[in-house]
Amino acid sequence: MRRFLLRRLAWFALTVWAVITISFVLMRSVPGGPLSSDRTLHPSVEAAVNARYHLDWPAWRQYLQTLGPLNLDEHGLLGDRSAVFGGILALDLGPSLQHRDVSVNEIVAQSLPVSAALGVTALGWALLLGLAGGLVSALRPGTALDTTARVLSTLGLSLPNFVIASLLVLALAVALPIFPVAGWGSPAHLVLPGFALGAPFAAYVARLFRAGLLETLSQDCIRTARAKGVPWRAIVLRHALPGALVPVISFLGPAAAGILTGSLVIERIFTIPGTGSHFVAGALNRDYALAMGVTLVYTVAVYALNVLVDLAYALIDPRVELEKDA
Amino acid sequence: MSLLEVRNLRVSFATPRGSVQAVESFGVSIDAGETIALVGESGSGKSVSALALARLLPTPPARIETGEVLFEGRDLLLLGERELQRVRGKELGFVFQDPTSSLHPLMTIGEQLEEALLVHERLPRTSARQRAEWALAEVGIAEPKARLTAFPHQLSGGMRQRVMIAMALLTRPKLLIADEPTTALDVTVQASLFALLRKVQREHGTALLLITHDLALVSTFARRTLVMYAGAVVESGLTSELVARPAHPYTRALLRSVPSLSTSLDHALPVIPGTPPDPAHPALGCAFAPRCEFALTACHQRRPALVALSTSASGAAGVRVYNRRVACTESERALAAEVSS
Amino acid sequence: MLSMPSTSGARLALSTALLGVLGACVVAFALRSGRPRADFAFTGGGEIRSLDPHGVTGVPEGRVIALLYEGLVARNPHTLATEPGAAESWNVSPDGRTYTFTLRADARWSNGDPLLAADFEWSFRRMLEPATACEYASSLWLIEGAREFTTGLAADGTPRERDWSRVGIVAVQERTLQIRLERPTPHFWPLLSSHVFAPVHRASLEALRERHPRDWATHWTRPGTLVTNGPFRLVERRVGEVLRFERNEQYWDARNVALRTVDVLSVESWSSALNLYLAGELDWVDGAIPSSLVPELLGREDFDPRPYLGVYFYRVNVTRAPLERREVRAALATALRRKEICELVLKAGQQPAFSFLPPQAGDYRSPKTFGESSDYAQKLLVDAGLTDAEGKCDLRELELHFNTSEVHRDIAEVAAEQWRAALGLKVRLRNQEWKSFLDAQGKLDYDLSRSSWIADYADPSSFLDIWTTGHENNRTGWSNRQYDELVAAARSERDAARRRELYANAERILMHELPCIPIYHYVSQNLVDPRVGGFGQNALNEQSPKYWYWRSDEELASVRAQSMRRCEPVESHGPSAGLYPPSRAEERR
Amino acid sequence: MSTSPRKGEWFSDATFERVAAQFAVEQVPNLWADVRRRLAARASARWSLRWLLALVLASLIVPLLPLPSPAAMALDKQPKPPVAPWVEPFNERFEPYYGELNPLDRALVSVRQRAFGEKQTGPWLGTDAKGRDTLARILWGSRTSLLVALFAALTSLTIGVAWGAIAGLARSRVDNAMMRTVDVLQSLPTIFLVIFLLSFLNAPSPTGAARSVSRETVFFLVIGAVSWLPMARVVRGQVLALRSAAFVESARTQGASTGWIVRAHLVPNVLPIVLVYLTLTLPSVILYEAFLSFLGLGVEAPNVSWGVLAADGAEAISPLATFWWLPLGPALAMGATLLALGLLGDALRDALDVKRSEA
Repeated sequence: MRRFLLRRLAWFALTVWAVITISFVLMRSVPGGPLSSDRTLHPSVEAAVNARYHLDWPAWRQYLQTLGPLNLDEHGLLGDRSAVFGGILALDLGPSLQHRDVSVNEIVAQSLPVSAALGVTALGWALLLGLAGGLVSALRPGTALDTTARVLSTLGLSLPNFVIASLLVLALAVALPIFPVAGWGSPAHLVLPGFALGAPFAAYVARLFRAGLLETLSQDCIRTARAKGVPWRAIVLRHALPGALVPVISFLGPAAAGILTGSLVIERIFTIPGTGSHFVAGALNRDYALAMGVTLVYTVAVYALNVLVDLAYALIDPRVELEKDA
Repeated sequence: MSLLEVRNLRVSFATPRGSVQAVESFGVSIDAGETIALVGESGSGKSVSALALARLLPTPPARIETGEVLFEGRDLLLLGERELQRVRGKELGFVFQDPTSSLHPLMTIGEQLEEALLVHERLPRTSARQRAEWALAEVGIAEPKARLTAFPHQLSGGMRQRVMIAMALLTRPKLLIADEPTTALDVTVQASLFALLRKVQREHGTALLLITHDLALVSTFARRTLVMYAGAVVESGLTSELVARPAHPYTRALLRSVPSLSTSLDHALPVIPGTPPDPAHPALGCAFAPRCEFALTACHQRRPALVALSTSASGAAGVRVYNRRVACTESERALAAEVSS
Repeated sequence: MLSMPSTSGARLALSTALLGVLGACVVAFALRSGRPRADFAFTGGGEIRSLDPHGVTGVPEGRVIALLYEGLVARNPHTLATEPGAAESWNVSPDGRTYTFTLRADARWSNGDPLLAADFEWSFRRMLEPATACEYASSLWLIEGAREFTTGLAADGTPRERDWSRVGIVAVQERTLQIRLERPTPHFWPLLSSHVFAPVHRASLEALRERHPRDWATHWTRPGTLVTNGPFRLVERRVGEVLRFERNEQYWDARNVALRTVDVLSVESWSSALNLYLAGELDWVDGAIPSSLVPELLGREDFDPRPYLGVYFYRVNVTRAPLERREVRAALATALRRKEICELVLKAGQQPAFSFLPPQAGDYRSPKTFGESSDYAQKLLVDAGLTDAEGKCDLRELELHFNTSEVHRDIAEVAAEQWRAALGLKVRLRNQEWKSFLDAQGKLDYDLSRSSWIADYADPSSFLDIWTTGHENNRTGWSNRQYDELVAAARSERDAARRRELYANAERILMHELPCIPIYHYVSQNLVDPRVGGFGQNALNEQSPKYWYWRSDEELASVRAQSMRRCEPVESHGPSAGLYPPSRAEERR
Repeated sequence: MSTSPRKGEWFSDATFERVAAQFAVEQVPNLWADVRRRLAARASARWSLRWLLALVLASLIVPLLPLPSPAAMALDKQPKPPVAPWVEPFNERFEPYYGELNPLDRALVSVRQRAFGEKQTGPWLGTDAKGRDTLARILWGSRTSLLVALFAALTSLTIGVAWGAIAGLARSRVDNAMMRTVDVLQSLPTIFLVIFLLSFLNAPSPTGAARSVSRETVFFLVIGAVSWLPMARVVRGQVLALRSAAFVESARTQGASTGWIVRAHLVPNVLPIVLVYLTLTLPSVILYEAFLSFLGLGVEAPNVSWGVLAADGAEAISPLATFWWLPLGPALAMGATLLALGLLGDALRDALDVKRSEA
């Protein structure tokens, strides 16, 4: 277990480093900079802003600065400028270049819980609907119920989530004012966006769970359980469920990535102050620090979830040995 | 009254290519404490019949078309699912072919053992655990207590099958159905398992339906034997008689193809020519006819019924026949010829 | 450490339960920010850039700055006339260059510190320091010595040491501030009242800079730390969500401020903003209402588009063939059918633009310039030898850049179609995201590029200065010596009529040369609850939040009765009893 | 399922693991005839195929159809709600403005003009805010969506399959390096790659005149660039499994050359899973196009795509006025196509699922 985690950590560090490097290179090679605005700055002012955010440094130095808590100042490399930001290794992502008076750390700290809550709700919806749908159709395969559940789940995968979201708003917030149209602050604010975000994943979960359950139920050990006279309900719950959940669990990694990306659309439609909007804003505004910050959050979140997924495998399946490498 | 009386069991499977007759007609009668072997090639319908009589086949695609399965006088085919559950595992134990896939990979041995007790006898968990431990000790597993928390993949194949046997016997069933319990195991383990089976069977007075394709193994083990071919019982009788004087050409061929240690390697092993019939395209006549050296024209046109060999016919040759049945038009003549020769 | 249950089912159940609890905790944690609705809530779009008045440029930021800060003078939201702010009186020297302001004795910072002339002097100095990187610093350069202070260059371009004593901003007494301009400048007043001239609290900023030398900037604008002098003070900030303000009781005119709390919501999608407004979550939406919905809104009393001091135009890159030829630019300008764009695409009453300046630029009237005629446009090209007699256009395909936005795309599609129909010209549309778009525009990497110009104040200089040679916002490569001279002359001309004439001549040149093709003049698109009183309807769409209040039912009824507009009444989401400032409330009692 | 999940994979993609698990690693004689028969036996598969074929055909010949031009505007009093085909089957207001067309389409349009003249279908699905016919736009927009899908399919099939196969066949060090690359690329938020590629590759050329790559091309490249990653994983997994499979081992011991093994064993065994995975990739790519369009990063006007139409339609949903036909059309087109792909994928998977169908 410890070796597994250490090994994962090493790979994780390497991935993060690669992601940082690629993001750094990408961000700086696109046209336009964080300072371009519709009012062009006077050169002297522009130079001062560049200096403040170290945009006047050569790229390698900016890169090192982004990476680590290298206080170039202390090594006399900096001259008289005092404002050096911490760097990623010091867990200081620096100030946002777009929102001048908030640090990226603050933005992440404020928006991540929101996105996490939205993601949790979406996953909750996805699992609730998906598992229920999958269960229903797997226990009655070939029936009308099964067909209905399958068509519904395929449909859920067939519409862009912003269309689903808009329709939901129109139906359940405007025509029938049950839920708030947008905004953030109460559990009611979570229902519609969570559903819109979770719907495609619910569809996916339903399909995976159905297939997993059907396959598990066709296994020999289920026959053994039946031969033992175990009631059907107990067979499904105790014997089939853990195995059938494996594909669903392994889907949670990609689902989390999808939810993180998908949330930027949902967050915009429902005006939810999550990280989603910063994804695009960071890249579009050339807010190098913010873009780097949200990329890292994304990478870490997806990575962590995948580690959790693997731990979950081990939890469910005693045959999985985490130490072994494929 | 016999413990289990199966009559005229017919099972078909729905496939994309239409319905396939897996079991043509199966019947058996087992007395309490008796051991009966069910032999036949792979695909002859042995396992399907055994599963069908306890309604363990997935339906669909399987469908039990006709038949009666009287277990202690009750027809299992007519029972509700709940009543059936009370019979399965309690009165009727199963040992399956492949212990690796038949044990739940994600549950501990203890959990799987206790389950039957919890379900059928509503024991408290601790005493169920105790019983499970005893059961493991009984089937010869060392350190039973430690094994209870092990997972199936941590045990060897032989041990797993012992666990299966322990599991099947835990509730003291009246009948144990063992479906090729040793196929996946090596020879020494096979022998010890059979010894184990015999031991527990004697101790508990359990009837045993042993499904196998290995005639040699059962010859010393089962008092009576049923031979199946292409979904139908083609011959039944006392094992000793059946082995000594097989009536059905198929039984004969089967016996002949058993290699013995004395068989010289120079001789080619006698094999049954041809291939088993395709259940999707059943023949009109006797299913074995295409492979039968004695086949007559009539054999290809009419399916012979399983009939008792008349005492008189064989009695003429001075042989005592005990409830001997065979499904072959030619068998009587052929048997008589053999006996008289 | 918990001991693991042995059965996988139990482990599964336990971990599911744990995950469920964890999820619930996350949700609860994220939702803890729930707050009661403010007295007034509005949005100007997405998250604002900064709360530092010297670090922002945009209109939404300006609205927030107006809540927090007050400059020396203010502008009346109804008339745009200059009125006292932190300074209660002032006088101007006869040569029109020296302004002396007397600050109120009761002007205070939100932490109770007195607001002194030195605060203003220090704030202006901060703006001019290059290290502050104030994007508006150049607008202060009309003050004596200011340009030199920022750039470190003397008038002749030689480097010169920065010396604050040479800048014409002096706190002569504790409450007396003197500002000396380079030359008399009529638009100093409107400029002075804009948010850039807001003061910043020196003591708190310097203390924070001491404490957090590296990231003081992210600390000093936090609620509880930020010290301001406006009618409201910041109490909560959640990035991407909301800025919560409370009435600043230290404000000298707090008795006349009605609203106790104000929320500025960050809403990126306009359709969401509209939904929030219709649901009563927002009281004022100011922004790009989707044009397909404009007709639905036009009849309502809460939507009253007014002329707005801004122009929407296409920049023409005059350094590229064939656009270096005036005939081509003129053909492009005259071939457009602006009325169609305004009435059928925009729909909110925008006015076709045949001049760069909107009609409301103070006393200034734009000269008659060009008209619309596709025949004439065609003739221009034929005369220039660019189109043959059969009307086959020899011009290469042109590229029209616009930044990602529904309405820009709509207009560009229509314009391209009109040019094709009138001139047989192929125009390819290029949608770019904002920064690439700006980059291309700044590098003159375009043929035609969508632009708009919103004035800071109602004066021709605000519009015409940008077209002088080398101006940062020229960005077309266009340069005209005569134009430069006219603008320079107008800048220092003190006679108003003569000045207007100089600007008119300059605009005439601009509209003859057409480095920019004006399309339409903006209208403000405020969607504001009918109950809101004190709401400014002016050409700059400028608001003074201190004047906002909620009308009671009676007042609302009487306002409706007096209104000349025929429109359908809209249900108000505001308090039916109204919300009046303490002073009025006493009066009413 | 019975196999334990693979470790050492960083980002295990559930989809492909599921799919991969459902394929018995064994050779099936005459697989394709069987598959065809099974597909044909399934009504949903038949209808899905019909719909997809009809759509491809329609998008190919759309310039020939008597539709209004998708670019011709009529700005007055728009948007207009749909008029039933039986109320206004045709009108004579055709305006031959199509914006930019390639020579082939131009030729097709001129054929259409000769054949139908001024005649065009009525606004059966209504018009948008600029008076453009929704039906025509959906049909023309299908070209973009299908092209996007085609590009993604091509990159998946070339880069993805090649990458996965090479990684699967190569020695572990090469394999590791290749798969770690995929991991890193997958852990980058794709939206960054998209914005980067769009603004970098699409940077204006200095001359302004002829640009070698159009935005559409860039757009297709971008989508292609991010869509091959999962495919590489799938193929690698399958190749790895096959490499150690008994029949490949036995072929190897019989002295079969690598080339022969690849041809005779790998290709026929990898192909089914690739096909099935393709039916999973295409819908997600079409949805991704919609997602980018929603963010304003989609194709450029006057070109249309389903994503652009759906985003515009979603934007048109408002409590003030619901122009319901604007979201409905593209949503239906998209829903039907994705549904068809999904059902086809299901059918294909079942048809290729040897274990289950032989039971």
